[in-house]
Amino acid sequence: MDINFSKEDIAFRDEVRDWLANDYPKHVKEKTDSGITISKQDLVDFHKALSKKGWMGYNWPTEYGGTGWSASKLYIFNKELGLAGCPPILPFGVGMVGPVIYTFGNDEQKETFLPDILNFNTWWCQGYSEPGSGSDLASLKTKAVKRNDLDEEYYVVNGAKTWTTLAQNADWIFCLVRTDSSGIKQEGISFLLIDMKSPGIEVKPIITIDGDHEVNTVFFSDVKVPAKNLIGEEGKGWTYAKFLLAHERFGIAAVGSSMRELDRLKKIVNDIDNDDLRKKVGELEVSLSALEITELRLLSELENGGHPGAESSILKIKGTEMQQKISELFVEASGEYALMYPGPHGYGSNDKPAGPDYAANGLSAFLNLRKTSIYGGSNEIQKNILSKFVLGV
Amino acid sequence: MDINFSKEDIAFRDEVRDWLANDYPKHVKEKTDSGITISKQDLVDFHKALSKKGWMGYNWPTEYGGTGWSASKLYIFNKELGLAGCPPILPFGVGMVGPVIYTFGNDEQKETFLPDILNFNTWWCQGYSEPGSGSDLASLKTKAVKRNDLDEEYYVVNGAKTWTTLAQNADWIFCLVRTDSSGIKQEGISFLLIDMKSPGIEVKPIITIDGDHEVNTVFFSDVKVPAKNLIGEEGKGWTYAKFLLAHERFGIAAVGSSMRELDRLKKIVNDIDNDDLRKKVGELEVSLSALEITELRLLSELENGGHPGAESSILKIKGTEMQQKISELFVEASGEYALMYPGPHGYGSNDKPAGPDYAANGLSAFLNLRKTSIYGGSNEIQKNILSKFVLGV
Amino acid sequence: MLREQIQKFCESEYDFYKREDIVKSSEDFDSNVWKLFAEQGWLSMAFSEDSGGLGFGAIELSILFEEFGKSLVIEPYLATVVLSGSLLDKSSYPHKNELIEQICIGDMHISFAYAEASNSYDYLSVNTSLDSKNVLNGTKTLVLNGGNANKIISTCTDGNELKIVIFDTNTNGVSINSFSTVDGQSCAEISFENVQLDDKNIIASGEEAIELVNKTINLATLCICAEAVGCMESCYTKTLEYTKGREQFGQPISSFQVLQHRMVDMFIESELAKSLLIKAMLEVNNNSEDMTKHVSALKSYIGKAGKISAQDAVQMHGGMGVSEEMMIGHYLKKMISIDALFGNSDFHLKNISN
Amino acid sequence: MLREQIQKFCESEYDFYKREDIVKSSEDFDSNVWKLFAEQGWLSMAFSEDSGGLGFGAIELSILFEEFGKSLVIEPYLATVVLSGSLLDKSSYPHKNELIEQICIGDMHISFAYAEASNSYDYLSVNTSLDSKNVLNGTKTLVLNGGNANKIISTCTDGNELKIVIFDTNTNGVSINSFSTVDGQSCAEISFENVQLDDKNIIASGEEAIELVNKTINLATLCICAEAVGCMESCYTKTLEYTKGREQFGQPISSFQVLQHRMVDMFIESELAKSLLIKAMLEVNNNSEDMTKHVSALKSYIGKAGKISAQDAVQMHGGMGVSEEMMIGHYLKKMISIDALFGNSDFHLKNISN
Repeated sequence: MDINFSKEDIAFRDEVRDWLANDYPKHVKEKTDSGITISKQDLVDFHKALSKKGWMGYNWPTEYGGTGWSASKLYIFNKELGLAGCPPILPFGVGMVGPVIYTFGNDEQKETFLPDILNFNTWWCQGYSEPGSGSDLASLKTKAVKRNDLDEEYYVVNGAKTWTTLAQNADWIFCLVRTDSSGIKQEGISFLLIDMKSPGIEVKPIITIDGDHEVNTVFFSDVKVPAKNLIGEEGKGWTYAKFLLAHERFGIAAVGSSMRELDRLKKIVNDIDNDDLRKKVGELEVSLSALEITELRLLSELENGGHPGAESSILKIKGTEMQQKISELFVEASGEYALMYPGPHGYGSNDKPAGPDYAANGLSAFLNLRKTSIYGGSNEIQKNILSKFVLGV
Repeated sequence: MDINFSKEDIAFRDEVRDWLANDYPKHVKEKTDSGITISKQDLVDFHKALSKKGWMGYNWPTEYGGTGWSASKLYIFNKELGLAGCPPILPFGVGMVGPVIYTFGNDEQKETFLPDILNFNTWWCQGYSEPGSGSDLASLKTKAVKRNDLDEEYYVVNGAKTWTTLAQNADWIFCLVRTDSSGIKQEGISFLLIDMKSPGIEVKPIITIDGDHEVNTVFFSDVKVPAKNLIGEEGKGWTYAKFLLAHERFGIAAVGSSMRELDRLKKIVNDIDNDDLRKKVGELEVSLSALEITELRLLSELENGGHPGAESSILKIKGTEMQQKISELFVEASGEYALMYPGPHGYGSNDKPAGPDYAANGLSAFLNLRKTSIYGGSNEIQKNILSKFVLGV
Repeated sequence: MLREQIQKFCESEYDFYKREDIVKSSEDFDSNVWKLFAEQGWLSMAFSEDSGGLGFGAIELSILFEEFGKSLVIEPYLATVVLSGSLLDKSSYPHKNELIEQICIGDMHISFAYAEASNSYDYLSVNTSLDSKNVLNGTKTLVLNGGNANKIISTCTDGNELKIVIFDTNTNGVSINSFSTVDGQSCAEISFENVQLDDKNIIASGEEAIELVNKTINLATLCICAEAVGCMESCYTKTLEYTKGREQFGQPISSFQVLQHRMVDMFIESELAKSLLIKAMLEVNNNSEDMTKHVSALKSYIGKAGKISAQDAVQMHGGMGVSEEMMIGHYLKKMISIDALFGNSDFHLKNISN
Repeated sequence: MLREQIQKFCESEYDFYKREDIVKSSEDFDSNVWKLFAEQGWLSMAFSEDSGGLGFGAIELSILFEEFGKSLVIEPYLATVVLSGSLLDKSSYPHKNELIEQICIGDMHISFAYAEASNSYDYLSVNTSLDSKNVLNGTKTLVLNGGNANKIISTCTDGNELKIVIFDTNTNGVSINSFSTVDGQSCAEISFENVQLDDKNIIASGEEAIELVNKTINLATLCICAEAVGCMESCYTKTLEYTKGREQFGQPISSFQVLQHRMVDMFIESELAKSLLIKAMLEVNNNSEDMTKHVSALKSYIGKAGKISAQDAVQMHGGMGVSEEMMIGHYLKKMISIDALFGNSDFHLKNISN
């Protein structure tokens, strides 16, 4: 069992810290440090800075322009970015559709899409969930019918995708669509790449309980999608989707950012000198340490050629619980000021209320983070997965 | 909603307190007050004292020699006995088999058995669970085959009953036995009364984790039971069993005794001046108050002709959780002394260890009370019942 | 009967869409709805008959708020009627009847400024000062509905003893900064800069003032606890309804045992909270010695159980639970605001443990 | 490799029935088993090579105790080897090597008397006194395996500084009262009445004594935490096995989703506890500055999670869970004893929170 880092890893960690100190865009850092919501442009600047350093393909093999990092480097990279308060790297392009394209796509697709992902020239979003499908992904109903007009092969897509994060900013969406309804539901699903500028696409905001607009429903009405945008084979979309879900383990425990938040919280709690809260913070510190080492143990298994597989559900469950609990303690530490809530973008500088700065941010995080135990396979679904694969029942 | 008591109820409460002060056997009181385990004879003396006062039939109608008390009087009676630290009234005779006999038995059975129950001349035990049946009561396998010899009708009983409380003291056992295996499992069950002195009965102790001998397995090998000991009709035993379970709501929340224990605990915790424990005690006080009022609300519904039914599962779940949590805090309050455990009967007077008196008793209670969330329909089964009858799913 | 009346009103006049319209409008509440409250007698019911009210007490207020909790009513009943109105009603202030009359007919809003930035739930530690010439200086925070009030009732100190004063919000030197609250209401930070009052602005001093603050906060705490109990019941019933209708993997999700037991827990917690409410409202109604203790027990319980219940409700509603357009997430926000008001769960637990 | 060796031993030489035989016998442990421990090298492995040991450290001890936890080994390894042996090993006591040698070959039991009735986990506050003529007076409590010890190591004070002394249990003025512990071991209350010692009975004084107590208790705490982690894993695996085999209502009870999720929780908690153990044992092994903090984190975690895990295991075993004849209830008793030793969960949480 080796949960300690090698010299090479330590050197890499220092390189990441160096980048964070010098090349992580200052204007983004200033905003995240003072709890101000960042703009679309800020996000773009952050990702472009990563591209410039060559780190955008953090999880890709070198042959496609990725870093080819080991699991421990990936871990360090994610933890350090979290500790520095960076926004999470948007997973939809580089984390999700990219690996699907370089694994299952054809050469033309690789050339068309991969460089733009690495350079963050295209903003991707994800078309998996549908209104009514929830955790039962395979029950999806969005239909793609193949047509052949004047030698042009294309699909006509009709239906709707929902809980689509930042679809309002996206250039492209990758979608699971139904190309066949005759067999069992997992069969007949295909994986399509769709240009968000296509006629017939409508993006409708969903405002979440924190008051923010982050997710959307995307409606498709007779949207024409060139047949060359199909990944792999028709009817095999479910296989690619499962590959994607299994591949996307990066940063799931959010240890770095939770450490940063817990550290901020601890300072606040020491200032207000409240024993009840101090005890709760202590419990979270212990749990976070347990979570971190558990992630390292899984990494170590990975690096030694093991396949921890379902155990990463532990990271999902405990990582999201940790984020939620920390935010809940911020709310408790706000005392009476948890009453005031201006929405996710703060009061603005001219209109600052009395009470601690962290009150509004804490509440915003608390409300926003409720979703983390629901999406990406709800924590109940994760426990079902563990029941099946770990308990064997 | 009336959760307050009438003048008549208050007068009754005073009468109970009066009895407790003057007629509750002193030697029993002394032992329970100082946490010394009581003997079989002590239990007999306690029940006989109740009989003498005419309170043994606390839950019976007056026509069979019972008190005919209202639900609120029953509640007061139970609470006051609990507050005074009385041993629980043994339910197997008066609470369980008694009502089955006066409701479904014939006149001869009523005459034979009821007076002895009221006077505590017979000690009953319960033959429901079987090794392997657990909460799935209806799967029972103990067989009773009817025979007819020389004009004598009798059953031959073979099988085993388990978790039989104090069978080692019992004169009689009431049993669910299988008289027919052809239909669905609930059918073909009959209700038999069996003399524990019958040849072929063997009582084997089960020692529980507190080290005590309270429960047993009772084995039946070709035990001859006169056919006149069958209650009601053959094959209707399941109906009587369900009646019994629904009827036995008395004292299920154990509010009085939990109050007494929590009060003792509170004094200890104040003495050792521990904030963590003080907070936990405070939470239990609030929960116990909530439980008490919930029981009163259900009583009030009963008295107004309602049928709370499944809601009494709340009392079972929360009442047992409360008992367990209180005992757990006694253990925590014992600190390092929770390490020592002499068994359920204490160290004896000549051999007293250092450390607080409550350490050994607390641990004994903690270990002993684990069973309360398992027996009488485990708390999981209670939640299934609530799912079915309250949620309607 | 009162309960049925409120339920009927909320069903016909105050469904979730109506509520959302009010929240999204530029006003903090709907003055037409407020007029309807007046017509139903709800604005006057809590005041003594001597003051021109219907003479009902803590029990009726609890029922009202329990139903308000179910429908997430955002009208400023707590601020105007419970906090300010009851304080006046219980006081010996000679001008109280005319003020109460105006509250009863729905023509006046009064806010009670009891909190300051540093007093952390100890509302008797007051820095706002009233000097010997009746000049008021200080800053009050989290004044419920302060931005909409015609008058302010404020605690202050003359350096010697607690005083309670009342005055128009448009008095010189009063500045009001209004903010939205997490549950869709509003509160204000209000500062007083050399506000000149005179003796007839003083409602109470010394012991009377202390008792008025304590009793008023205690009654208001009971009311929001009742609101929380209503929220908890609705979280349970709405989740049950949702899970019965929502299909996943070919069956309603209510058929999953894990969700069933979690809903059973919600049901049990809701019933236990109701029991504590009943106890506390009877004690307050009887003005019993222990009433503060029973209200603290209730507040500590619902602060924790209510938040868990609302969080579970959100979780079991899945994506729908975090959508602003669904009612369910708003119960969670309500529970946050209730826990924050008048001392949170840990604070009240300490109250009864010490 | 060590782990496999221990597992193999426990399987072949120390199953539950063997353990029960020892518990029920008149002896507190089985001297034949103890001899086997010596033969395996387990009694010597933790001591430095200079003292005649194998020079292993906290990591190997943790592995040993984790496996002891799974099999609920009741031999007095903690008392004799970890508490007394390591203390001697780390000390500058000139006679230590002969004592350690005797421990290694299994011929000697020594108990460490660190606790007194009133010191509540503060083992540096000592009332037992050693006067200027080396006369010892006082009472020690909860001395692990004290009834079976050939020698006692005891803390005491000369009124000025902490001292650690060692002497034979049959010295005049020593009286020992032995009691059974909840996990089937034994401990003693020992009183010293004018016990005459001399200078060669003194192991350490002042700073050295303080450091020896702290390090010894810290190492022992790590060991019982490892034991708890072993218990937790066994609670999980045994419950899984039981629920798969136990049929109710025509199906194995492992098919009920509520039980599945609860076992998943047990699995997760067991893994998280294991992670904290790995961290703590590495820190202790490196003698790092933060090692006490990491051990406290671990102790606070397993105290709570371990008890919950064992309680859930008992509950899911139903009636079998509370039967003395089944192993599962004994894990709960073990967890109780572990939480009680060296400061419970709340105590250690405070340690790291302040």
